[in-house]
Amino acid sequence: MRTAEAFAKTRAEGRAALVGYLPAGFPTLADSIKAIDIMIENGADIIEVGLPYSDPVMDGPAIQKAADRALHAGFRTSQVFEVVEAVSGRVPILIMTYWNLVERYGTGRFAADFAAAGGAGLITPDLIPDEADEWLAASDAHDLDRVFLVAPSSTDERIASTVAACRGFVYAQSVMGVTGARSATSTAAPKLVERTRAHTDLPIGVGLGVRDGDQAAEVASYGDAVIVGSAIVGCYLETDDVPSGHQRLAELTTELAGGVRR
Amino acid sequence: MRTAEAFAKTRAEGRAALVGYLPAGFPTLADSIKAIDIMIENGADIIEVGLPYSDPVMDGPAIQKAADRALHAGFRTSQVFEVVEAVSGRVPILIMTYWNLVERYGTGRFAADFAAAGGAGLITPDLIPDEADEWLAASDAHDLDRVFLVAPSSTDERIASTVAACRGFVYAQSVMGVTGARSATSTAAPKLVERTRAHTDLPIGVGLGVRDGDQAAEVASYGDAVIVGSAIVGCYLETDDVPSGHQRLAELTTELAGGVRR
Amino acid sequence: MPQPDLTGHWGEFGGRFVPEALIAALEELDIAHRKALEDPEFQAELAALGRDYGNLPSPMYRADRLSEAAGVEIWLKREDLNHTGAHKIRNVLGQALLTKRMGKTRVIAETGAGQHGVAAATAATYMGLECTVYMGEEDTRRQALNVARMRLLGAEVVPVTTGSRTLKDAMNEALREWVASVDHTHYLIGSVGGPHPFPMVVRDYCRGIGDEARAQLLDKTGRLPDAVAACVGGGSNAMGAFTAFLDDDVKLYGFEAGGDGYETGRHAATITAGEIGVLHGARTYVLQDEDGQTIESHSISAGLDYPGVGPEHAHLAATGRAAYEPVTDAEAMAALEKLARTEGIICAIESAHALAGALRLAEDKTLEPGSLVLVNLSGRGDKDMGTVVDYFGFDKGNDQ
Amino acid sequence: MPQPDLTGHWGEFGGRFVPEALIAALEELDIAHRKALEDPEFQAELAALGRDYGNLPSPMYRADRLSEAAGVEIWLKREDLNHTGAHKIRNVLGQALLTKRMGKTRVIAETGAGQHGVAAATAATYMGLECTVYMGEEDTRRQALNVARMRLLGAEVVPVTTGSRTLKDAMNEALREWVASVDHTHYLIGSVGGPHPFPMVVRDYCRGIGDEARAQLLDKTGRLPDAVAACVGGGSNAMGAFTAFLDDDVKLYGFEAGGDGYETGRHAATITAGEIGVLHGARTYVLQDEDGQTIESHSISAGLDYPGVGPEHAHLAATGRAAYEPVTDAEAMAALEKLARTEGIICAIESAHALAGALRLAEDKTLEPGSLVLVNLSGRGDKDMGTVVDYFGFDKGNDQ
Ligand SMILES: Cc1ncc(COP(=O)(O)O)c(C=O)c1O
Ligand SMILES: Cc1ncc(COP(=O)(O)O)c(C=O)c1O
Repeated sequence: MRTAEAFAKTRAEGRAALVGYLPAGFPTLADSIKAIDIMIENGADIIEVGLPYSDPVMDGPAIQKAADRALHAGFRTSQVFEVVEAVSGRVPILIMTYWNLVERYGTGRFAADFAAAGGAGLITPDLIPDEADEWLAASDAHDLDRVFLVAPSSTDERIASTVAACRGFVYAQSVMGVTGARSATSTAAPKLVERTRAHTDLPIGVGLGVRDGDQAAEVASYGDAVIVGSAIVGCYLETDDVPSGHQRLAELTTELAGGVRR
Repeated sequence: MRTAEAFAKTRAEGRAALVGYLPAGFPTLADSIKAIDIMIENGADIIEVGLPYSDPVMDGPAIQKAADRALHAGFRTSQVFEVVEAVSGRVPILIMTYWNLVERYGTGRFAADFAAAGGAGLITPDLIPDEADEWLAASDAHDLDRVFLVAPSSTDERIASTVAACRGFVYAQSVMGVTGARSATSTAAPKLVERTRAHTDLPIGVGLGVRDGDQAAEVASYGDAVIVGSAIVGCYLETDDVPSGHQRLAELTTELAGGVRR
Repeated sequence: MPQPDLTGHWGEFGGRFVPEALIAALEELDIAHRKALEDPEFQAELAALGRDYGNLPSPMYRADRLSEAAGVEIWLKREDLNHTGAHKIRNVLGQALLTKRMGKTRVIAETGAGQHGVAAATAATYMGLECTVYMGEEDTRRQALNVARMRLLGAEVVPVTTGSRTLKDAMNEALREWVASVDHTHYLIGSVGGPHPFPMVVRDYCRGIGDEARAQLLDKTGRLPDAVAACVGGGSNAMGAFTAFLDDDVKLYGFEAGGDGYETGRHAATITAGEIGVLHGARTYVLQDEDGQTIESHSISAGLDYPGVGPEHAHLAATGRAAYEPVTDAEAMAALEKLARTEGIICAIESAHALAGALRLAEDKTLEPGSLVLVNLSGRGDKDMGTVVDYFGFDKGNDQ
Repeated sequence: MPQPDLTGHWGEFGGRFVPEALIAALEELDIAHRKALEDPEFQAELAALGRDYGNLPSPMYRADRLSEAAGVEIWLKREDLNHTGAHKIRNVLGQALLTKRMGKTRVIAETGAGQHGVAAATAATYMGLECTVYMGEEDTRRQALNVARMRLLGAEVVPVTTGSRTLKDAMNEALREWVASVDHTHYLIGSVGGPHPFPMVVRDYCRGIGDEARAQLLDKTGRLPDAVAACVGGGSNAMGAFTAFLDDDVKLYGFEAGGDGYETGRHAATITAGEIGVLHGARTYVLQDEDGQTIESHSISAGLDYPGVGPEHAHLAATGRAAYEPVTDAEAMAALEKLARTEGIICAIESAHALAGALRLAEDKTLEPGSLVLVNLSGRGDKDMGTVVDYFGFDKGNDQ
């Protein structure tokens, strides 16, 4: 499914979309598929599949640990497509990835395999449009969405040029900090969203260390999508018992889905 | 007894004198007296009583160790006079001492107490006549012998001025090295003695790491006195059993006394 | 001065592969740096600082005994005599002064063995800046004395417990932390890596090595060297040594850490054995597996033990302007010993790689006999004596 | 240049209290040294060596932050930046060159913590001389890294197992060994102690410290300092700093190691607490008991941990030309930390005594506010980091 379809639906419902993030291969390959299914079943509108990387400079401790575990268990890039293929169809599946893994796989080949698996697009935390010529071409060739980031420190000029390169939605990194960093009531986030809207009609997703329904509701009041990662990963980090992790994830997703619907 | 008397006797006997060295307070205060008695009884013509010092730069390992032991047992400078007093009368008793101990005791006071105890004179390994004004005066005042050293490296000029300051005998440090250093057949020693004789009629004592009768006999062939230290100290270093040390010392002295009489 | 293009590329290398959140700070830094370069007052202040505090220029020394044995004329650029004991003082003084100019009050730094951390803490203290140093937890244990040094200098040392807990993870952590503090904090990076403009900034502050050496050699010998040799970890001392000679007919050699040997896979020979990729914000050569996951590097020299390399080096290698070769642990330690025994200089193990490489070039006649070789002695060996003791077994009894 | 009399006495101090066997060598040394002093070729060679190899002259550095806190103007003579990290390189280069001039092929040296041993081994290697270093067995254990340094430099290190197995015993052993090898061996003594002419020789090679400082201060400030401060172990760096100012209206301060405190008896404050005696060949102040047996000294600083002192210092003290005061371990360590935190310089613990003393003079207003104080920073602190870690507890967890 294309990202735009999901947003068309949530816009029609007059609410924000819930975006759930999980690294492929975590807690295991099979269970990452299972977990994504759980998120979809419990109200996630869009899925971000993380591609575990050895040097994730945008991620906080929770996601670092999850990626580390997947890599230690032998996770390979090609397996991300198995995950995508297994979960695609119902909601848009995007991959969140550090750039070296794509470049190494071959940007064109990656785009082709990803598209073939039913993927919707890439979120690229360490790739700015200025460096993205190859990806712009490959994503056009394979009709994939490309989600670049904007940040509170971005100039209006940069916001304009970044959103111009985006397709699907825009990722507003609304806290100056890594994933999982939390700021109870952010004034930066709504402001960034507002500044970004001045330059685009694309939906704007906001990641802000959201952990519960209330926070999801708050973010949903100004963002088009509420992106949740560390809290989801946390369901499996605090326990070795995967089924109970699945249980917690189902509950969390339900709560978050309620939040974006308030 | 005066040193000159001892040499008068040995010269009359046509032989060299045997000079035995032991640090006061080693192996114990009482036993150092006993050991000196043993040496005198077994043929030593002159006794050198060592005054243990913390930094004996002229001494090799054996004598260092002996002095160390005496100091660790609490040896005090004033006790050297007890030893001298206890053993004096039969043969000349000289003290071999590093200069700081004398200066610290008071050069005049040292000379007075030493003379009162019946001592004959001082051997001063780290005092050259150039630095000895106070000692020259004190030794004159108390009629004590003063034995300075000459060495293979001394110029004729220095030998001349050194022997001129000596009284009793001259100490020929015939090996360039510390006490106990041995050189099987020294050509330096006879040469130094010969060079020294050109400047003095005083007897010339030779220290050369002598350990047995043969070596004593060899040194006696050109020196007026055979000075033995490390070998004597060794009698007590190799055993904790002092009586057996005394026994060895008696045997060693007898052998050495035989050597100078060959 | 050879510059990257306006977006920080040397050919296909360099660039900015970082979160958008950092772009503004990188732009600010780029502009501030370019302006500072052209500001005579800033340059004068930096020069005075280098002279009075850093002990610059470092001496240029003809190593006669070493030369005689090698059959080439070896000149050593004595960066080991700089304040804090390595070329690194150049970089940190420049960046710290720039930090003040930008109105920031704090610096953060990554460090492996602690050399850059100590240098950064030194410059920060001197300039009255707060300083936090990120250091792999593993490294804080191995290099406890450098941790103590940084603390003594008033810096906060944060042990990094993620990933392999070594330099590359410390760098990740510094980048993460920078995102959160970028408004008042400068990331005082330790080598010519990272996103644009860092490779340029660090090079510009280190290039005094080569500029001084060029002038000193001309003054002392009336000629330029035939070759310049430097070790390459991130590549700051090598870029510092090379830059002045880029337009000359002078061969440039970068020696990478060959570890146990290139063929064993246990090494840090990034250009020799790595492949093009993106690491820590720049496209460059990277030691990586088939998937692009970073591979841990290995070297007896902590300062060279890094799986990436500055992008300008990647460019010089790709264009053939400079040659990069691995030098094994064993070769480096032999050169370190040789230098100690011939010239009475105990250099850093990093620097011994440069010397070992130069000696090899002389021995295999890559350099004609009589050639004049400039070897950058990037640092002193005090920090390495523990490794030296272990390596040579100097703790095993009293005999040599 | 103030000279001792012809037999090496400064007033009642100095002289030659050594076995006659050494007198010839001391005479030879005396003559060779005096001739070398007047030989422009020798002087030129030594100057070139100092410049190209030793990194001399050392910089003169105004410590602004420190000065501001202290209320006096503190200038640091940066001997910590010399090759091998201390003023000691001056002495060893001079004596090693003199050794060659005398046609000798080998040097021996005593060392405590190993600093002089490393310097001596360095100079010997450089000059192609054999080198044997005597070091108390206790010290070889405590300072294993310096033992490794000496061995790396090709020197033989002989652990001394007599007496207290520390510096004074190493010195005894060196003197003993010298008697046996004096024809081809020079005793490269480490400080301004020992029999004449050593105190003069070592002073003459170290006096560059003060000569340079005097010229540098005149150049930079147009005036002489009000006071000069140096630490005093044997006294070489202090004599080196003082000599140029002896005839000036400049106060001279020598700071001795006060250890746990003068009153505890655990210290190395030889001039303050010692009495006149003879040790290691010279009449001087000595820490000694009632009988004249040498007392073991105590200091956190290995380089100051010596129960004697150079005779010229004894003379300067007795005549009142210089003042000598003890500085405790605690005062020195506080000054070391202060210097690190204000100026980003980690100095040797020895040198921290000089700084602590100067700061005290400023604090108690012995020096008028605004006075110009020259502090000789005799060495760098790399060698002391183990002690620093223990002292400040930097190994106890991660917080400061
Ligand atoms: C003395 C020395 N040389 C070289 C290096 C390597 O760094 P670079 O390649 O950036 O010069 C280091 C790093 O710690 C170092 O300490
Ligand atoms: C740095 C430093 N300063 C001072 C000293 C003390 O020696 P002196 O009093 O001879 O200068 C030493 C001795 O090791 C030293 O290493």
